[in-house]
Amino acid sequence: MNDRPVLLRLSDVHVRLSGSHILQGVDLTVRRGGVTALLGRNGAGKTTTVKSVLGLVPSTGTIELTDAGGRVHRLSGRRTHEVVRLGVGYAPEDREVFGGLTVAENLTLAERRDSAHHPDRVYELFPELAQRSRQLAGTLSGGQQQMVAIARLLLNDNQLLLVDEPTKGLAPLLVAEVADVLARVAEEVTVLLVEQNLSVVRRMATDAVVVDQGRAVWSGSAPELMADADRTRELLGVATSGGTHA
Amino acid sequence: MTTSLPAPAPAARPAGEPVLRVAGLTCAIGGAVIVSDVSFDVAPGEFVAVIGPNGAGKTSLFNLLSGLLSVTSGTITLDGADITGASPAARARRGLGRTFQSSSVFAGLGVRENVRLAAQARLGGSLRPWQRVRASDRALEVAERALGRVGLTARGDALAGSLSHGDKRKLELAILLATDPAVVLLDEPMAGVSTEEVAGLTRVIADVHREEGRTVLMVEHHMDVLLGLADRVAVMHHGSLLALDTPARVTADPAVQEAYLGDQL
Amino acid sequence: MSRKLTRLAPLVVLVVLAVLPFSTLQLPGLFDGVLNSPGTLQLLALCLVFGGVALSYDLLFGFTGLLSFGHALYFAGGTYVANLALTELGWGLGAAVALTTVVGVVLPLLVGGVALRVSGIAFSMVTLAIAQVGSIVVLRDPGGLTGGEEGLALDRSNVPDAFVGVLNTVNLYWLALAYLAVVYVVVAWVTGSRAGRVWQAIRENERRVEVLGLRPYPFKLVVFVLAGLLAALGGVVHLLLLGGSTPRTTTADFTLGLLVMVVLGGAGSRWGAVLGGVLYTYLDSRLTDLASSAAVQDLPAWLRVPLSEPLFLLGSLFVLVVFFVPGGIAGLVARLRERRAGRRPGRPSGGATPPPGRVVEQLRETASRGVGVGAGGPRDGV
Amino acid sequence: MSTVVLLTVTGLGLAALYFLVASGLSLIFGLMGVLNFAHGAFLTIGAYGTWWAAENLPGAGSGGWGFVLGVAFGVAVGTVVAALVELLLIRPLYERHIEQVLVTVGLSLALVALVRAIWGADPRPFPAPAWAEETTSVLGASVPNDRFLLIGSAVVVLLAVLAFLRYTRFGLVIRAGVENRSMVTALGIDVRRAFTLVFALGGAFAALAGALGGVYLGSISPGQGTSLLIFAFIVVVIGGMSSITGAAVAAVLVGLVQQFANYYAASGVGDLSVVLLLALVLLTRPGGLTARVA
Repeated sequence: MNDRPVLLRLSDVHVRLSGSHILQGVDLTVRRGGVTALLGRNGAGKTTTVKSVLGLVPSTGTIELTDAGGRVHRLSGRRTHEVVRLGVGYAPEDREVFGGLTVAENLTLAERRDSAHHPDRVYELFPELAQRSRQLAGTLSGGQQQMVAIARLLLNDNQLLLVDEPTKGLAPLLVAEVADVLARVAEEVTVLLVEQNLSVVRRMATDAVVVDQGRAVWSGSAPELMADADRTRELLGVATSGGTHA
Repeated sequence: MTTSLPAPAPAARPAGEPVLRVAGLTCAIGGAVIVSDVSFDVAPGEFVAVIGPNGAGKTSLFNLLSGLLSVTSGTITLDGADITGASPAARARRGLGRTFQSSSVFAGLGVRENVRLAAQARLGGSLRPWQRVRASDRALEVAERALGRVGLTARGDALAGSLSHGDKRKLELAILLATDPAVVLLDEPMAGVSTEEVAGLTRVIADVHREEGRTVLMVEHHMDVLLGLADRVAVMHHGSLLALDTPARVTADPAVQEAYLGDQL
Repeated sequence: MSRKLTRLAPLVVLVVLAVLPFSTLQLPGLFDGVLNSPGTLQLLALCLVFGGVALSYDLLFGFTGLLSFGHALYFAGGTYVANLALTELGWGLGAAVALTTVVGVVLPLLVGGVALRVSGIAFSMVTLAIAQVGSIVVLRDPGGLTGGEEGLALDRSNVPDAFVGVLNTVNLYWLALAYLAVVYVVVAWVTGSRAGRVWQAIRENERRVEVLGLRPYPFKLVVFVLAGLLAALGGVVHLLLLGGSTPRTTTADFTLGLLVMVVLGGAGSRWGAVLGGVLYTYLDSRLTDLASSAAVQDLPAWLRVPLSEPLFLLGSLFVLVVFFVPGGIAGLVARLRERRAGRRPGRPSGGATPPPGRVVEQLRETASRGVGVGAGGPRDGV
Repeated sequence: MSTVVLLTVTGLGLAALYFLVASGLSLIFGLMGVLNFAHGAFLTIGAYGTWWAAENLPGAGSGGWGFVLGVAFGVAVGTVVAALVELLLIRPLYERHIEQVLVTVGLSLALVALVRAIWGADPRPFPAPAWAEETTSVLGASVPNDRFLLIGSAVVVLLAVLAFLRYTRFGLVIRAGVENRSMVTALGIDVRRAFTLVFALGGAFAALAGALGGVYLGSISPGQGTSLLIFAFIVVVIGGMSSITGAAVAAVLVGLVQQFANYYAASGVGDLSVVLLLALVLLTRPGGLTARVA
C-alpha cells in the first residue's frame, strides 16, 4: 500500500511565530493518490503545517513536491503564489471566501491562467452555486461558502489539495454533503485533509499523520489507526468507542 | 456603558441562587447567528464543562460572557447583577476571569511582571504614575504565589514571549489566579500542551475549583480530563445549547448521541 | 557590577554635561568654536532640549504604543503660550510657566479625550488633524497675536536677566540640561511605576489589559497628558533659547521629525530616544552649516544640490536606519551586548523593558492585526 | 444666489483635488495596509514635473495641447517615481506595516527637501492655460474655468477607477486583496504586482492633483503637497479608509464645508470645521462613512 510515489515531503520543518515555537521539526510524507488525514489536538500545529507548505507562515527546513514527471520542486523559500502555481490548491479553515465579491467573481479570481477547466464544470457539480452566481459570497450560508471554497479547488489542474477543516461548524447534513463532494474530488487529486470529525476521517482517509506539540508523532494507515481505539485515544485524546468525543 | 452597576451583592444570597445566569443569549454578526438562544444557570462552586465540535460557538459564548463580543439579545447576570452591556474591564472587576484559546500573554514583559500586573489590577492603585513598583509590593507577593501554584517560579525573570507553549498556558492560569476571580472561564487550557503536562495542569485546575472554591466553566477537548472534573457538561452545537447535564447523562442522552456524539465512529 | 554601572551612567553623563561649559576644549570638525563659546553652547542646548522632547514623544510611542502625529501641538503650544504671556500680557517668567503648565495639561486632556476614543491608524489621523488646526491658527495670525509666518519674537524685558544676552548662553544651556534631566527622571520614574507597567501592557496587548479588569482609556489619557505637558515645557525652554516662536514648530513635519528622532535612537529606550533627539538636532544644524560652506559650494551640482538640504540627508538616513538598523541605535547596542555576553539563559534583569528592537516589531504585529490580514478580521478602530 | 453657486463650484473644485489625492491613499491603505506619507511628495513631483515640462520640454507649454503634454509629463514622472518607491523601498518590507509607514515618512521629508534643493523654497508661477483663467457664467455667477477642469478631471478619474475595479481582472484582484491579501496569494496570484500597480496609480492621481492644484492656486511650492495631504488624510478617514466611493463622498463633504465656512464665518474657520467634522464622524461612526472598496 505504501509503495505509492511520494508527492509531498516535509523534513525538519520549524515555524516560530511571535516568539512561539509552533512547529518543532515536522517530518511527514504525503503519497500520491488518496486522502492523507492530518490529525491532532487543537493547537498541535495542523493548520500551521498546512500553511508552512504554502509559504503563508515563514518556516525553516525542507519542503519538497514531486510532480507527476518525477521532478522535485523545493517549496521552502518560495512565495505562496509560486507554490500554488505548481499545482497546490488550498481550502483554508474558515473558508475565507471573498464576502464582498459575487460567487462568480470568487470563481473567476481562483481560475489560474493555466486552467484547463471551465467554471461550468463547477456549476454542474454545485448547481446551487450556479443559481447564486451573482450573489455576494458574504451573504451565503456557511455550507454554501464551503462549497465555493471547494469549487475554487476544482477550477485548476492541481496535484495536491490542502483542505483545512472543511466541516468545521457545519450541520450534520452539510457535513455529509461536503464529505461526499470531497470524496469525489479525492478520486482525481491527492488530498491532505485536516479534520477533527473522525467519522469523516474514517470514511475518506487512506493515510493518517498525527501531530502533537509541533511534531509528527505517528504516521501510517488511517483505517489501522481508526481501528485501534487505544492508540487513537492516546494520540488524539479522544474516545473512539463509547461514543464520547468533543 | 459601564454606568449603573451597583456594588457586588453581599454574601447574604439565598443558597442555590446561581452565580451566573444566562438567558436567551443570542449573537449575530453580519447576518450569521453565532450563538443562538442559549440559557443556563451555574451554581456557585460548580464546574461546568463546555464541549462541542469546532465552530459550535463555544469560544463565542465565552467572548459574550467576558464582553469581547456584544450581545444581540438576551441577558447575562453575574452574582445577581445584569452585566449584559458592561465592558470587559467592568466584568473582570466583578470577578469574572478568563483565559484565551491561543495563549495571550504580554510577550514583551517578564513572566513575573505579567502576573504582577494582574494582581495589581485586582488590588487597585494601578492608575498611579507616581507610585513605583517595589520589591515589597503586595502585588508581587500575590504574583509569586500564583507562579508557584502553576510551577513557573524558576522562570519568573524570563520574557513571557520566550516561554514554551505549555509554559505560556501555565502563565495564563497564573495571570488568571492573580486576579482572584470568583467565576473562571477557561478556553481550552490544554490545547497544545504535551501529554505529560496535562496531568499537572489538570491538578492545578482541580485545586482552583475544589480548594479555592471558584466556579469554573471550561471548554475542553480532552474528555478524560473533563469527566474527572466536571459537575455538569454543556454540549454546544451550531450555536445552540444541545444539552446540559451530568457527564453520565449527557453521554447517555439519545438526542446528544444522535445529533452529535452518535456520528463519531 | 555592570548593572550598578549602568544605573550610575545617566548621573555620570549629567555631571559631565553640567561641567562642560567650563571646558575650552576645541573639537575641530564637530564644533566651530571652543566648547564654551556661545555658539557651541547654543547648539548643545538645542540638542538637549530636543533630547527631552524626543523622550516625551517616546513615552507615547515607544512605551505605550500610541502613534500620535500631533505632538507638535503641545510643543508649539508651550512656546506660543509662554511667549504671549511674556510679550503680550507682560507677565513674569514664573507666571508664564504656570500658565503654560495649565495649557500643557488642558490641551492634551481635551485632544486626548477625543482622539483616544478611537485606536490604531484612526487615532494617528485624529491627532494629526487636530494638530493641523494649531498650525492653521498660528499661520492665520488671529488678531496679530501669533505673527503668522514671521513667527513671534520674544519681548525679553520680562525674562530674568540671567537668561538674556549672548554672555548668558551658558545659563540657557544649564536650563536646557535641567529640562532634559527633569524629563529623564520623570520618564524613568513613571515607566517604572504601577501605571507605567500598565502602559507597557497596553502596548503589548490592549484587549488582555481589559480582561484583567483595567480600562485602558484613563491610562492612555494620563500618559498622553503627561507627554504633552513635558513637550509644552520643552517649548518654553526652546522659546528662551531662540528668543522667539516659529510656526515651523506647529507643523506635521515637526512631529514627523520627533518620530524620526525616536526611531533613530531606539523606540522604547530612554537613552536611545534622548540620543536620537540630540543626534538629529546636531546633524540638522551641522548639515545646514555644511551646505553653506565653501567646500560644498565648490562641488558639482549633482552633489551640491542634495547636500544643501539637511532634511534630504536626514530623511534618507532615516530610511536607511529603518532598513538596516531595526531598533535604532539602542537596538544595535543591545544586540552587540547580547553577542558579547554570549548565550545566557533568560534575561538577567526581571525588568519590564523589552529590547528596543522589539517595540517596533510589537507595534508591527498590532498594526497588521489592525488592517485585517485574514478573512473578516475586525479592523482596528477604523 | 450667485455667491452660493460660486462657493459650491469652488468647493467642488477643491473636493476634486482632495479626491485625487485621497483615492490613491485609500487604494494603497486598503490593499497594502500602508498609510503613505510620501503621497504629498508625489503631488509635489507632479506639479514640478508639469512646470518643468512647460519650460523645457519641446511642444509642451501653458496652452492647448502643449498644456496637456506638460501635465502628461508631470503625471508620468509622478507615476514612475511612485512605482519605483514601491519596488525599491516598500516591497522589501512586505507585511511590515510600521516600517513601511516609517519609510514613507522618511521619504516625504527627503523628496520634498530634494525638490526644494533643486528649485528653491519660493513659490513659482504655474503655467496655466489662458482659458482656465477666464470665467463662465453659471446661474448668474462668474465661475473661473479652472474649477470645471478640476471637477471634470476628478469625475473622469472616479469613473475610470470604478470601471477598472469592477471590470478588469486586476481590479478584481485589488478588491479581493483589500478583503484578504493572504488568501489572494493562496489562489496563485502574485499580489505584489497589484501593490506596484496601486502605488503607481496613486502616484499618477497625486501628480495630476499637483498639476491641477498648480492651475487652481496659480503657483507651486515644495511644501504644497504636505498641506493638501493632511486634508486628504481627513477625507480618507471620513470616507472609511479603503473605499473609493467613500473617498469621493467625503471629499465633496469636506470641500463644501471648508468653502462655505471659510466664506460665511471667517477665513480659517473652514479648516477648523473640517477637523470638527472628522472628530464628529469618528466619534459617531468609527468605521467612517463606508467600509468597502468601490
